[in-house]
Order: sequence, then C-alpha cells, then structure tokens
Amino acid sequence: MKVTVLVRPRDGILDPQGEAVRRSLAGLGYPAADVRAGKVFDLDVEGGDEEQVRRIAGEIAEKVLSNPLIEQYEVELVGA
Amino acid sequence: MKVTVLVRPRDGILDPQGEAVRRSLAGLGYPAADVRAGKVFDLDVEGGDEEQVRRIAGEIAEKVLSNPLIEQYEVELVGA
Amino acid sequence: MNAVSPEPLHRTLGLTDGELGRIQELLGRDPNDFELAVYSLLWSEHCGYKHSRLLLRRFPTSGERVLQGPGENAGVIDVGDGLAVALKVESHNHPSAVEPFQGAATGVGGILRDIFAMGARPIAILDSLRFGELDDDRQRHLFSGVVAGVGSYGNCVGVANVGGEVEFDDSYEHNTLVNAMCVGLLPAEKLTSAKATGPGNLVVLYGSKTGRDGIGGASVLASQGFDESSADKRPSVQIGDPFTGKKLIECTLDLLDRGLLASLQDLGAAGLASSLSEMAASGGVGIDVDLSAVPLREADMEPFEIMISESQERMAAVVEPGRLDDVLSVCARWDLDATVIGSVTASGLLRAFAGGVEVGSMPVDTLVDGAPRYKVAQERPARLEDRPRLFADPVDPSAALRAMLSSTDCGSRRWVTRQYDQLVGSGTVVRPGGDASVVRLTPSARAIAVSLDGNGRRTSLDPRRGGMSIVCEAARNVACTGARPAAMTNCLNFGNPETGEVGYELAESIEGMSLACEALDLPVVSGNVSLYNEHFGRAIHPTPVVGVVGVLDDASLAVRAAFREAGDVVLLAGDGEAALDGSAYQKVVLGEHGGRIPEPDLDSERRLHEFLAQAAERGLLRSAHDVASGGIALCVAEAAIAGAVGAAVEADDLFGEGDGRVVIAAAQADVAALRELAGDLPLREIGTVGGSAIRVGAAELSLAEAAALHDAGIPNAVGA
Amino acid sequence: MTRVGVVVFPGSCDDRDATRAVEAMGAEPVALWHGDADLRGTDAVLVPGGFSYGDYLRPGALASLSPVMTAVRTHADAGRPVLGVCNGFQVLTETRLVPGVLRTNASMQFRFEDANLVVERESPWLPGRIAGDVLSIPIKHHDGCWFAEPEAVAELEARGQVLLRYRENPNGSVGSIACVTNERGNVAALMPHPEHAVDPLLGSTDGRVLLQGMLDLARQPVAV
Ligand SMILES: Nc1ncnc2c1ncn2[C@@H]1O[C@H](COP(=O)(O)OP(=O)(O)O)[C@@H](O)[C@H]1O
Ligand SMILES: [Mg+2]
Repeated sequence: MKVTVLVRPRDGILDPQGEAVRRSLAGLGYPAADVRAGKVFDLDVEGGDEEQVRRIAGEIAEKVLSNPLIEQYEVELVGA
Repeated sequence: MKVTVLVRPRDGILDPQGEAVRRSLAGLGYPAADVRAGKVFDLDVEGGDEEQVRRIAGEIAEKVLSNPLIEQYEVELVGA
Repeated sequence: MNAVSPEPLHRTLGLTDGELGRIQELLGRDPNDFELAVYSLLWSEHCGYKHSRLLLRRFPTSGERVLQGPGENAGVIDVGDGLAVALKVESHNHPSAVEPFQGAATGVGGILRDIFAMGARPIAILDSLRFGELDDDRQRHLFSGVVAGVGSYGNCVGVANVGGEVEFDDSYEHNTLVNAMCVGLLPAEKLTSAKATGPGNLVVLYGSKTGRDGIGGASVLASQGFDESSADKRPSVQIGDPFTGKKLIECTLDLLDRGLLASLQDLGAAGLASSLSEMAASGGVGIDVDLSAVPLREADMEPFEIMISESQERMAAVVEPGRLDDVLSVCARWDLDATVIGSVTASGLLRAFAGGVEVGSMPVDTLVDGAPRYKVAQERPARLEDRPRLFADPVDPSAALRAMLSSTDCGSRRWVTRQYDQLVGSGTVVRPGGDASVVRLTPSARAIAVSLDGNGRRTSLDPRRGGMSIVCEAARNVACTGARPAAMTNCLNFGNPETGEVGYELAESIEGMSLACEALDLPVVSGNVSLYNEHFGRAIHPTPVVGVVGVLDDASLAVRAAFREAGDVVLLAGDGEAALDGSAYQKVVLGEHGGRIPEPDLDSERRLHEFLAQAAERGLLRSAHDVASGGIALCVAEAAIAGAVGAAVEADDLFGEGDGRVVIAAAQADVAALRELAGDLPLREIGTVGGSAIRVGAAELSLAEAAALHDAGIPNAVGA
Repeated sequence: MTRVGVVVFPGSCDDRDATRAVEAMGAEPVALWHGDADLRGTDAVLVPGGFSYGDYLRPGALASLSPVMTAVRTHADAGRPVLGVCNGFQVLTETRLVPGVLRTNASMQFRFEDANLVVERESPWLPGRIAGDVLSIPIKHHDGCWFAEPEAVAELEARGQVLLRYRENPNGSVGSIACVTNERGNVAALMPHPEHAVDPLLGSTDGRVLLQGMLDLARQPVAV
C-alpha cells in the first residue's frame, strides 16, 4: 500500500530554512509569505488492511522519519 | 491563499537519502519498500484567483524550489 | 498564579524556601511572578554558581600576559605583536543529551558568541565529548548526532575545528558531556567589555527574532492555562541557525571596527534577563527594558517569556544615541533585525516594561551577585584507594598493543575530525590528530598552539592529583609543538554538589588544578561549571576539562607528533612516575578500573616544557609526542602511524601512564646539542626511527597492521 | 596587475582565503558584493567556498538568484574566465553555467581530507601539467557528489570538459569527476579548495596550478 508521510517543523519552532527561502522569494518580488520547509516520504508499506497500514506508517513516522521534539508528522494513504 | 509544493526526486534518479531510510527501516523490522525522500513547502501566495495563484506557485516551484535536472514538483492549493 | 500546581511557585521554579526569603529581604517586599522567574534563573546553579563560586576563588587568575581574567564573556591574553587572543570553554551537556544534533550545534553557537562579544574574530573551535560505551544504539545515536551537530555549526560559520577529545565510559551513559572551546583573535587595543556605561545610552538588541525557545520549567507561569497538552507545545529544544550565526559574527566585527558600540554582551542562558543584568551590574548602572519593543517570532508571547527566552543568535549592545543610525544600517546590510529595546539609567535597577506598564523592577547587583554562596560539604569518597595496585607484566604485549590500538579509547579520532572543516581561514599549520594544534596569526609570523583535555577515569581515582595531571597534560600537549603555555580555561563537569563526596571531588580537583597552574605560571582566564551530572544518585566521574593556549614566536618552527626520517634517534625527555592505575591498559586489556594515580612532579614538568620550547626554537626537534593515554607503547605507535614510518624502541614499562614524559625524535647530529640543552632534565636515547614495523620493548607488530587497527577502532564501533 | 573578482554571499566562508590566495599569486583581489550586478571591471571571477544562505533549500540555490550572478553570466557568455570552488561549483551548476548538480555525499557525512586529483588532459586551466599528473588539494564538503544523466556525462566527456578526476572517490561523484568546465572551456568548477593549497606552511601548494591557469586566461584577450 502506497503511503505518503509529511514531516514539518513543530509550530513555534524556529525554521531557518523556511525563513531563508521566504527572504529570497521576497527579494525576487514573488508575493509569497510565511514559508515553512519540511520533508515528504513516499513509501510502500505491506499490511493486511488500511487500518493496519495506517498504524505501521504512524509508528514509522513517529520513531524514524520525524524527531518528535522538533517535528510533527501527517500520514496520508495514497492507495493500492 | 495557502499553497503546498511537493518536490520529489525525478523518477529513475538515484535517491541516496530514501535508500538510507529504507535500510534503517528494514534494520528495525518495518516492512517498507522503495522509500523516496523529498521536500514539502507550505507558503501563502497572494493572487486574485485560484488560477493566478496556481500560476505563481508553479513559477516559484519551477524557478526556485526545485532543480529540474533531478527533481519534479507538484503544486496543491490548500484553500483560503 | 494558577491553582493547579500544589507546590508553591518558587519551589516549582527551583528556588528553596531560604532563597525566597533572601529575595524578599533584598527587595524589601514579595517578588511578583515575573521577578520570581528572573531570580529563579539568575540564581540557578548554571548562572549563579551557588555551589562553586567560593571554590573558584582558589584559581590563580593574574599574569603579565592577562588583559582580561574571569568575569567577562571570555578571558583575553596578550600574545605579542599588538595582538591578543580570547579563549573560553563552555558546557552544553543537558541539551545535547535531549537532542544531540541541535544541543551540540547550539553549544558551538553559544561559545562563538562569548568570543566575538569581546571583539575577537573566532579563529578556532575545539570540542570535548563524552559518551557511554559505543556498544548500544542510543550511545551511537548520541555520538553521531553530536559530532554532526558540532560540524554543522562550525563548518557553516567558517571557523576551523582544530581539535578536542572524545572519551567513552559507562560513567557518561546517562550524562552526555559536550564542552565546546573557542579561541578568537583581536588587536590588543580593541578589547570590548560588557560593562554598560553612560546613562541615557540606548540598549540595542540585534540578530534573530525572539521565540519561546528553552523556557523550560518557568513555563508553569504561563497564564494561558497550563495543562499537559500545552506543555509539550513549548519547544524545550533550542534550534541553532548557523547562517544567522555567520551574519552575526561579520555584523558584530563590522560594528566594532567602526567603533559604534559602547559595550557588548551575548545572549545565552536566561536570555535578556541574564545579559542585561550582567551589563548593568558590571557597569554600576541600571537598565530599563521595554519588552513590547522586542521583535518576536511567535505571536502573543508573555512578558516573562520574552525576558527569559533563550532563542539563539542574539546580541545586546549599548549604543550612544548619536551612533544609532549607523548601527541600524550596518545591521541592515547584514540582513539582521536590530531594535532599540531600552536605555541605560543611573538607578542600578533592571526595570522591565510591557505595553507601557512596569512588570518588574530588581536591583541588578542582587540578580548578579545576590545568589547565596553555599559552602560545599566535603567527604572523602569511600571508593578512593590509598595505594597503587600491583600489576603483573602483560602476558602478551603485542596482543595488548593490538587491542588498545583498535579500542574506542585509543583508536584514531579521524572518524570525528574528518567531519570538521580544519582549514578555513588558511591558518591551521598543525592539524588535529597529534598533541596540540597550531594556528598562525597572519599577518604576524606568530602562532598559537591550543589543546583541550580531560580524563575522568584517572581523576576519579584521586581528584587532587587528577586535577594536577590534567593541567600538566594540556600544557604538555601545547609544549610538544614548541609553544610556551600562556593561559588556561576550564569546564568543571561534576555530579550533585550537595553530596559530600562530590563536594570533596570539586574542592580537591580545583586545588590540584590551582597547584599545577601556579607551578607552570599558567593563569586561569575563563571557564564554566556544569554540576548535577548524575543518574539516580550516581555521579559521573569528576571530569575537569582543561583548555590551554600557548604562544609560538615563529609558526614555521612548529613541531609535530609524527616521526619523519628513518635513522632519526628516538629519545625520552623527562622521566615522570608512571602507573597502570586508571590507565587505558587497565580498562581495555584487564577490564578493570581502580588504584591510585601518581602525583605529577610539577617542577620537572615546568623544566620539560621549557626544554621543548628552547629545543624547538633551535630547530633541534624532528618530532615530539607526549606520553599520555596508553603509555610509551601507544605514544610510539601513534608517532609511527602518523609519520607512516616504523620505529624500534626499548622500554620496560610499556603501558604505564603519568606526567612529565615526552618521546622526541632528532637527527643524530643534534643529539649532543639536545643533551647540553637538557641540563639535569633526564634525556635518554631509547631507539631509532625506521623500518616497516613498530617495536616497543617486547611488543611488536607491522606498521601496516597497526595503522589499520588504529583507523578501524571507532568506525567499527559506530558502524561507519 | 590582473584584477580577480571574489564574490561574497551572506554565508560565504572561504572568500577571505580566496582573497589571500589571489594576492599570493601576484594578482589584485576585488570583493564583489552579492547584491550588486557589477563585476567592477575585473578580468576573472572566483566564486568561493562556504555556506551561502546556509545551504538552505539546496546548496547554491538561493545564491544563484543573486544580482551578482547575472553579471557573472554575462562575463562567462563573453568568454571571460570564471572559477567556481566548492559552494561556488554548486552556485555555477544552479545557474547552469557548468553542467550537472552536486548532491549529498554518498557517506551522508561532511568530509575533510587531502584529495588526490589525477589530471585528465592538458588545459589552459592546468598550465605545465600533463595527463596522469596528480595534484593534492584539500576537500571539505557535505554535498560534493557530482551527478548528471548518463547521456550528458558521455557528451561532456567526449567534448573534453573533464579536467580532473578523484584518484580515491571521496563522495560518489559520477565517473569520479572532480573538475569540469562548460562547453567553451572558460568556466571551470571543482569541489576541492585550491586556495587552501597555496602556502607551503599549510602543506601542498598544488592549488597554485589552477589559480595560475585562471590568471593566464584572464590575461589573454578573449581567445578561448
Ligand atoms: N571553572 C571556571 N574557571 C574560571 N572561570 C570561570 C569558571 N566558571 C565560570 N568562570 C567565569 O565566571 C564568569 C561567569 O560565567 P558564565 O556565566 O558561564 O559566563 P557567560 O555568561 O559569559 O557564559 C565568566 O567570566 C566565566 O569565564
Ligand atoms: Mg557570555
């Protein structure tokens, strides 16, 4: 089952990368504001049913793909 | 208008980061195959209507947020 | 005050009932919540030095080179040619155990700010790291994360990492230690102080915006209803932004070059609260601060959060009104926020305002010097043994040497140093890997040598002798390059000072360090103290970490540790007493730890350093490497591996460790001159350089095998 | 006296070292601020190492958008010499002045060591050197794995755009390629740092070869 995990800095945490991109876009005259930069992982998780795949993907996101101290994550099931 | 831009390695391009994540997942006993690692940007784009916002976001993604040589991008309008 | 917490507020903030009483006495009234938060941080052990300030007075701090001793952001010494060097080491232990990468990175960021706050351009970073043994995933995760973090910040701001050390021991399993040292260069007359002066002058905050970083325990004060879910919203981890850090260095040095700042202070622990009170107290003035003027990264922060936030990459400066516009334009050029947040007053008070209303008013001297100074109870630990142990001769010396070369204790540190930019600034004449590193001070022909050392295992066997020994070793490492040791900085990493045993260890280590400093004429110019490093009541080894800077008049005469020419004579200079107690051999080969370490002979140590300096000045030394961890066997093996040339050396005590001994190599023709120079300092020919094997007494193995084992030590343990 | 422009971005670190190296080679260094699209009449441009914009987004990505790079592009299009070192190489790939892209090292770690670079062919960038010579120049980077599509690699190899290869590949670069030029040969870029291999007191002086090549090209009328 295809799964997408989005990992973003936690609210309130300093995001130097997002800030640097925002400043550059402003410098180039693009009407873009408060940029946040994070990571996206696409993975193929074997699991009996959607429920089980979501649980495994959640565990993977919590334990490996994100650092709960400074990041938050979101799991999206993409389909078969 | 809130916009999300997803930047992923182009198909067929070697993705060492995704490969490293896959190996560590396997090491921890998580049954996940072909992991791909990319970036996600959330930004607030001022634009008259959805059409204009999508065009601006596309230009930002093409010109700044991704390197067409090795990356492909996807723009998602998140809403007001 | 929220009714939820059963404990009275001051105890939740870490203040004892007695300390609350003292605050009430000093203020002549009850402190409000805002003031209580400020006192709780300024009087914490980290900022207030409650259990160490009395003991720290023992350190000798004066000397003819000293331009600034302890009391400012960093110590400063004169190195000749109109140049001065700033130096300091600081700990970031707790944050690094919580989040290794960011903890280590912000540790480097913080020590850099202490250096350029003195007006010096940072030119070298050293990092001293301690972990549990590398045989479990968590310790491997901490080790890899900390090294990557140190590298990520130092490499990005473009300051060369020239050395440090790594120690693995069960004692540090639950108490990772990350001590970061920085050395900076400045014209002697450009020395900048934190002393705020001139009532009416403006207080300018510049650098990053302020967020809720590192507010920790004080978050209990938040009036927005403190509950479990909102608690974990407060990021306890501080995020470092080395890119802004680099801009902060260039912007600050630009401001100082143009003479625009009256005084300067970095923002570290306790943020604005600590730096504004330190600036005001040292200048004998007061400061009014308007918290509503502080540029914020997060919306609706409360006044106390703004006051004590530990957001990184921020500096506070006192500026004469006439110079404000220039200051703001220089900051704009470097793309940094800069805002007037207050002014200097003659009140001697730190007064904070928010939205035009006074939220706190505290006499600055009570904040900075009012913290109680506890006399530390001292009780000799029962574990201390009175006599050295007896050791059988090694059964198989060659096998012992192999085991030690490939151990994480004695193995090569290249896995760490190859992750650091060692060369930015094009000044690193001697790179890390030997004893001390040497950085030249272009355009002057001079150079400084710098070493950062600690040894928890040996100090735990005899805190006083361990303190003496670690100062001797750091100074000896510097002397091996031909430089003359000039000044010392240190970080005291110890357990809970409220126990008699740790009190004893702290007092005895400081006494030993002071005796060595006095004998070697080495003033202590700065440092840091990190206490309460314990786990379920078990304290870490007493671990003083000592940084020494030495001066070399001619950078091109720097001496290296590596053997160079086949046919050179190998000599042992000095013959200090050695023992296997607390040695790497005892740990790696015997799997034990105990006994008593020998007392260094301070007078012969001083003569040894002087001999090395004079020999180097006359170009008589091909190499010099001090005998330390692993004894003569490791010393000779390391010199051979580094020089990629074999050596054969006679020695009956292969692995004994102690002070006062250096293995040097010299051309045959120079041996007579060396003998004459040595005078009554023992100088014994023990072998020759050459061949493709390493033989030390009864231990022998090929150079190729020794190099392979040495290189593979840490990579094998950490899984490359 | 030849004037060499040294570009300074926020976050550049080795611009000071490049400036000193240019002086040591007997030329005049001229600092070029990223915000000005003006090369101040310099004959050659050196885009130095460092962490411009903190390497955020992609190393060299944000720097490539700076005004100064439009002037550097005009300079390059006119056939004038441009040398990109480390972060400079990354910036030049992002502005498409040299082929390929620099990705994270295969080890996923920062690498500092002395790299042995094998000369691939004779070139004005490597005066006095022939194929097979070995230059020892330090590398210090986290994202030095050079990559391009196989067809692109074949083309640039055929056109002789490869000047140096790593003898021991430290970062996984395709074909162990260490130094590559544009088609016309007037823009060269590499991850190793020649400015750190100029002074004998620091070790190797092999960095002088490339810097001398840049100065030779700068002194020629546009012949390349
Ligand atoms: N172990 C020590 N040896 C010598 N000086 C020390 C030691 N610990 C702290 N100091 C000095 O005491 C002063 C206060 O220390 P600290 O609060 O850590 O400084 P800062 O706030 O500048 O980091 C500083 O000048 C520091 O150099
Ligand atoms: Mg300070």
